[in-house]
Amino acid sequence: MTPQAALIFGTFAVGAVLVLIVGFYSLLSTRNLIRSIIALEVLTKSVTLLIILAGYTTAQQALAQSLAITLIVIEVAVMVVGVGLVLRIHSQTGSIDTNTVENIKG
Amino acid sequence: MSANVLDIALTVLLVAAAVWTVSTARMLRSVIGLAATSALLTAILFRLDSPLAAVFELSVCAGLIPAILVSAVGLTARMDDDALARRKRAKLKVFALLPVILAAAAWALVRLNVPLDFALPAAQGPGATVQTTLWNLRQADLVGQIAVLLAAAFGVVVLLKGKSQ
Amino acid sequence: MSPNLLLLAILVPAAAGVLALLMRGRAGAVSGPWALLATAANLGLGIFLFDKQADLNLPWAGFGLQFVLRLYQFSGFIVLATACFGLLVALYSIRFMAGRANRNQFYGWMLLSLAMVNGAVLANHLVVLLFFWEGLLGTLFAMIAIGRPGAWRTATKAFIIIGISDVCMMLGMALAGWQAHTLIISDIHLPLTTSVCTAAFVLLMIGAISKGGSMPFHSWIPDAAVDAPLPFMAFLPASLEKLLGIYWLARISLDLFELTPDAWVSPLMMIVGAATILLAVSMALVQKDYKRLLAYHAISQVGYMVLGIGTAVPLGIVGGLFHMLNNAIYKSGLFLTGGAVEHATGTTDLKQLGGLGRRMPVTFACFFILAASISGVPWTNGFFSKELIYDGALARHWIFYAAALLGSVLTAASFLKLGHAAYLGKPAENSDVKFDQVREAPPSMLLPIVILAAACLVFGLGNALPIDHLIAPAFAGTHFAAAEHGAAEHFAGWPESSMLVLMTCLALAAAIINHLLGAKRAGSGLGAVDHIHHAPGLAQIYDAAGKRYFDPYDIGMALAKVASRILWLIDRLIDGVVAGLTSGTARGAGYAVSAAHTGSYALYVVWSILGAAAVAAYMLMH
Amino acid sequence: MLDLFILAPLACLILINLPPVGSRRLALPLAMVLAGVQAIAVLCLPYMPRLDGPLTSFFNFGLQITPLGRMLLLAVGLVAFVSLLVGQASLGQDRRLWQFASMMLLAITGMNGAVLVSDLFSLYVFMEVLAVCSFILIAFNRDPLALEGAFKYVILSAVASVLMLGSLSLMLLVAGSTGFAALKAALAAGSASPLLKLAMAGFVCGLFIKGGLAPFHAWLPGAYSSAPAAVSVLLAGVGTKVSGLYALLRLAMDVLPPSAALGQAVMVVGAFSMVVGAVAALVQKDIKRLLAYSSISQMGYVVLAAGCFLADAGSADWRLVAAGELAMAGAIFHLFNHSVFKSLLFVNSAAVERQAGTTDMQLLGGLGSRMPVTGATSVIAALSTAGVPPLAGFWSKLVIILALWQSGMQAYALLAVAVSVATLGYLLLMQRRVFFGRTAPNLQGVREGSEGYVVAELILATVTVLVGLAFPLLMHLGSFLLPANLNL
Repeated sequence: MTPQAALIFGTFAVGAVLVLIVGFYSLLSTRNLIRSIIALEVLTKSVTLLIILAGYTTAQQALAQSLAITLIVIEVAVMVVGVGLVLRIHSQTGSIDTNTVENIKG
Repeated sequence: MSANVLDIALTVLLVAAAVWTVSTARMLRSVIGLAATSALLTAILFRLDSPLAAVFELSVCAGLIPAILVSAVGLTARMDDDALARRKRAKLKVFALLPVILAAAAWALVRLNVPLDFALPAAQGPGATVQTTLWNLRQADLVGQIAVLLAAAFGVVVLLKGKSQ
Repeated sequence: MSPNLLLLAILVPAAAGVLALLMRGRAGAVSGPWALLATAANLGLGIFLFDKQADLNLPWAGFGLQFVLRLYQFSGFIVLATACFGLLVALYSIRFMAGRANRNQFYGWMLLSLAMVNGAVLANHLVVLLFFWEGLLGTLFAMIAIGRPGAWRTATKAFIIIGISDVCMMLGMALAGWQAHTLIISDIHLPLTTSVCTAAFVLLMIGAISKGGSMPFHSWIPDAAVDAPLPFMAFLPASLEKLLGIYWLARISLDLFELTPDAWVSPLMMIVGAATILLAVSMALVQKDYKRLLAYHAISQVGYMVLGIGTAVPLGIVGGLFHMLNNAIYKSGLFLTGGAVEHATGTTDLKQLGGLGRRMPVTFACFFILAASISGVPWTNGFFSKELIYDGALARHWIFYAAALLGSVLTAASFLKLGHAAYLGKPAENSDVKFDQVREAPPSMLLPIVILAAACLVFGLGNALPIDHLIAPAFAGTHFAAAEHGAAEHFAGWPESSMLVLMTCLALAAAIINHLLGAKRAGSGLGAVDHIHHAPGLAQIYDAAGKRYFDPYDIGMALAKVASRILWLIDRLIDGVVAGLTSGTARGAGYAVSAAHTGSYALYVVWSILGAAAVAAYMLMH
Repeated sequence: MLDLFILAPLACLILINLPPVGSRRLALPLAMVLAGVQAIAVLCLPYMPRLDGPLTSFFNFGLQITPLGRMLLLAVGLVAFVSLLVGQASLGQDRRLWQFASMMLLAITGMNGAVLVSDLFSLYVFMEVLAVCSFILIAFNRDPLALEGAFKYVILSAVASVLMLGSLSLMLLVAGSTGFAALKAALAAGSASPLLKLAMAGFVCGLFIKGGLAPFHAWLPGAYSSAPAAVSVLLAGVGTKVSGLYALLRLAMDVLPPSAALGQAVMVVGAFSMVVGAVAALVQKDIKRLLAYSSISQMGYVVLAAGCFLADAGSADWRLVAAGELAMAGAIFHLFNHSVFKSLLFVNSAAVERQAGTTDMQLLGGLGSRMPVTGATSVIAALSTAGVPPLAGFWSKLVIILALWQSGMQAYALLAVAVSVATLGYLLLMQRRVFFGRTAPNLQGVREGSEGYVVAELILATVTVLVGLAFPLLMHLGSFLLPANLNL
């Protein structure tokens, strides 16, 4: 790896890791179910960046981009189902507080 | 060097947008923050010579997903603010820890002398474009995409259509 | 003879058993005769295989496992013996089980047990042995579970207790196989000098004696006696499992390991044996139920066998093996008399019985012979085997002899009590039993009892027959036979030491006197001692005695009762600690783990991240 | 040919949704036929002279079939069939059945795809297809607990995806490709690099979450116990096995370099799951939840064996290598056995739930006489789970324990034996509470479940008994059961 490439890689890798931390923090601390879905989105951003970065660094943008596109499609599907679940939970309990999903225990 | 300043600026903005997304009290702002994060990611993807992924990210993640989320927030509107918002306010401070984490990690990497350099694999030929790659090499992924989208469509029908029991 | 015929000994009863299991509903009526037919075929096979030699070796299941069977004198003998008992019990059960809803299951499991026992006896590979051994555990479980409605609990108890000892056995096999570099049983010859070998021996011994029903792995037997169908007791704990357990004990002592008097496991076995004799018999003494009393004797008698083999001298070992055979005969016979009584009166509670001797003369006569045999009355088979064991024990230390002799006294006393209470005297008052309607058991039930009682006399009077033809060949070829005692005739015939015979007679006399005295004090005491009774000063005392304040028998009984009670408590304590401690800890941990699942997904994410971090850190550090 | 495993369910899905042909009534039978045909087709696969057909020239999925894959495809066909049977018996109206059949077809697509692909990213894609279907299926009845269970699965599954994709990008950096073959070479060459170690650890941990291994497991009991009966059967039988365990075994054999450290880490997780699952199962009051924890415990065995394989594979001593391969064979076999007997137990619980109206063991009792087939098959399944001879579960556990012992990991072997005893304990406890003892007065009128349940139970019980009895035979047909590179 050339120093220039290493610098670019390092910068964005650090960014991706920070976004990852932010996403996990939000996932763990939020009390709003929709926000937990948003946290998952943030986590996915980080991962997308990492994959594209890997492709860029190894000069394989074609491969990395096709992976990223598939990843985005899956992300949408998961998010739609997640939001669907949250809406259903809301229509049944009238709440989207995380304590509405703490009934299965033991 | 100016290129690197741009890189760093984009990175910082990306992180800042993510922080704002997760720390703002209002759900609508949070969704907008997510869209902004996506837009910044798009810019970074362009910077990393990945225009197709960038366009995709922009249209789907900065367009479609926030639209869905906004409608979801709208449907659950009464829930978002007051009570939950008050709990959130203090949390912005936590993100001051991010630079500390960064510094600690850098120190650890240097201190432990972790070798980060590695041999890169040979690049593919210049002929490989996203379209050919996706169509010729990653057909299985395409089928998977179709299946997952179908599943999501059915999921909406199963989960949301009709009244709850 | 083709070695493949050995497979028949397993496949015939197994197939017959599976068929019997399928005879549900009305077809169940056929299951009895079917079982009789199958056990008869099995006996035919047993006779055919007896005194032959064969080795069967089939590839099995890959990775070097082989299905190896070996027929030689000893295993042939055990197969023959179990086949005999199988036939007798099947014959007996036809009447006893008639009309019961799950009789086809009883026969099915019984035949499967026979198949398992044949397999285990013939197995010449540790894994094959384990396979059949565990299979027997399954059929045992099933046979108890089809008993009374609450039998499930007992079945589970038996399953757990035996399961634990089987785990020990599994470990023992692993150790032995590791030390010997082979799992072929006939190729294993280990000296008992290293600690690993000794540990392997002890573990295997635990498996063997627990199959035999020795203490401390016995506590399911008395419960099973009450809960399970009665022929089961005659069949599994009294005969099949004893034969198998002691067979295996003999195999590990004689073949797999070279048990010598120097090895410390020898006194260990003798202590286990002596303790089993004494503890079990003193519990038997206070039982008020025909079947429970017999069940405790079933435990106590194992003590003699373990003691005999544990002596590690030829006399004792031959005695132990002979006693194994004898015990199977008289103990299953005794259980069958219990079944006959239950069949006739509907109960086995001694408080409700009495005076059955006149109504059931044949049963009583057989009981008399069988009880004499278990008590070691001269000229019965039990006498000869016990004398051999005494002789062996005395060769090691007099204390073991004393314990065994004391055990005999108590055995005799308890059988006098049992016989007296059930067959003699007057019918009990306030009994639910309609004594005028009590009839002798039907011929198909009597026949097995008579055969077994006759066998007691035949094997006693002609003890050379079993010793020379059944026991001694098994003994040949081991390190003992090579050493000093080549000739088997040495063991047969009247005991050499008249001192031992004298002591035995004295012991029996003591039991009889004790009984007579006790019965007298307990009974009316009318007539004979009136003048003393009414003597001044003594009257009050006798009055008190009349109220049984200091009746020696009752005091003795009370003391024995207390002792038994304490022993029983200790017994239960062990039970509780073994069962309670482990299950308690597991439960506690279970509740803790369960409580940790609070339902908060954030917590679950944290667990996952921490887990991933731990794995990653471990990877990075190595 | 192999493409059909992915394309046929999709084609069926389109067929049952076409307006003219799409009679909704035919949806479920069609899906059942498809699952049945799959099970039979897999059995025929080894005897096919060539696997490429006209479709292969048109499509280019890069599919590969391994013996492990065959095993899983068979399990998928079998369990999906049974799950559809149970679904038909429990879901009622046509519309629901049609939706259920559609989701099942998509789930089958996802599972078959995940089993057949030979590319790490495609594996992820199909796992995600299955996961999305699972979310929806769990919440299929839209009752609150099911929604909760599904939502937690969404979150934990997303965390797993992040771990896996993050690791994948690191691997991509080094290998330049996501194909198994290229990855294997690159990982072997750079196995000392901390980045790659991190990548391997991350990916494996993602699979642990998907497969429900302790301490990554906590979503699983909720998902299994709150899902509709038919879905529990599918999820417990093959769902999480394909997405987590299959991937782990496949990677261990075809991608990951032999590594003592990774092997040890995997074994610790496996042993931990074994113990935690068994211990937690001891105190459960709900049948389905007990079975879920039992699943965690049983998967611990598989992972333990896989770890043993990884740890031994790099050894210079050929005996250790052979022991590791034996462990892998045991893991594969146990995975299959577990699919069969655990789905059987879930079918039993479904029948009990349907007939008695509850799965709470405190309210049940004495159902054995009322529901003889359910009771009897449940005993068979429980004994097989606990590893009682001669049922299927005994053999697979025996192989695993033997392999551990031969690898010199006696402590793990003993632990496995001990957990086996605990397994027997809690399953017998369950049997006693549900099927034995006195029938509660309110359960007097309970009858055996409808044909759907009975047929499903009999099929699975027959398989578990036959596999147990014919085990020696199966071992000799090694080419079907075991990977060719494992020579025993």
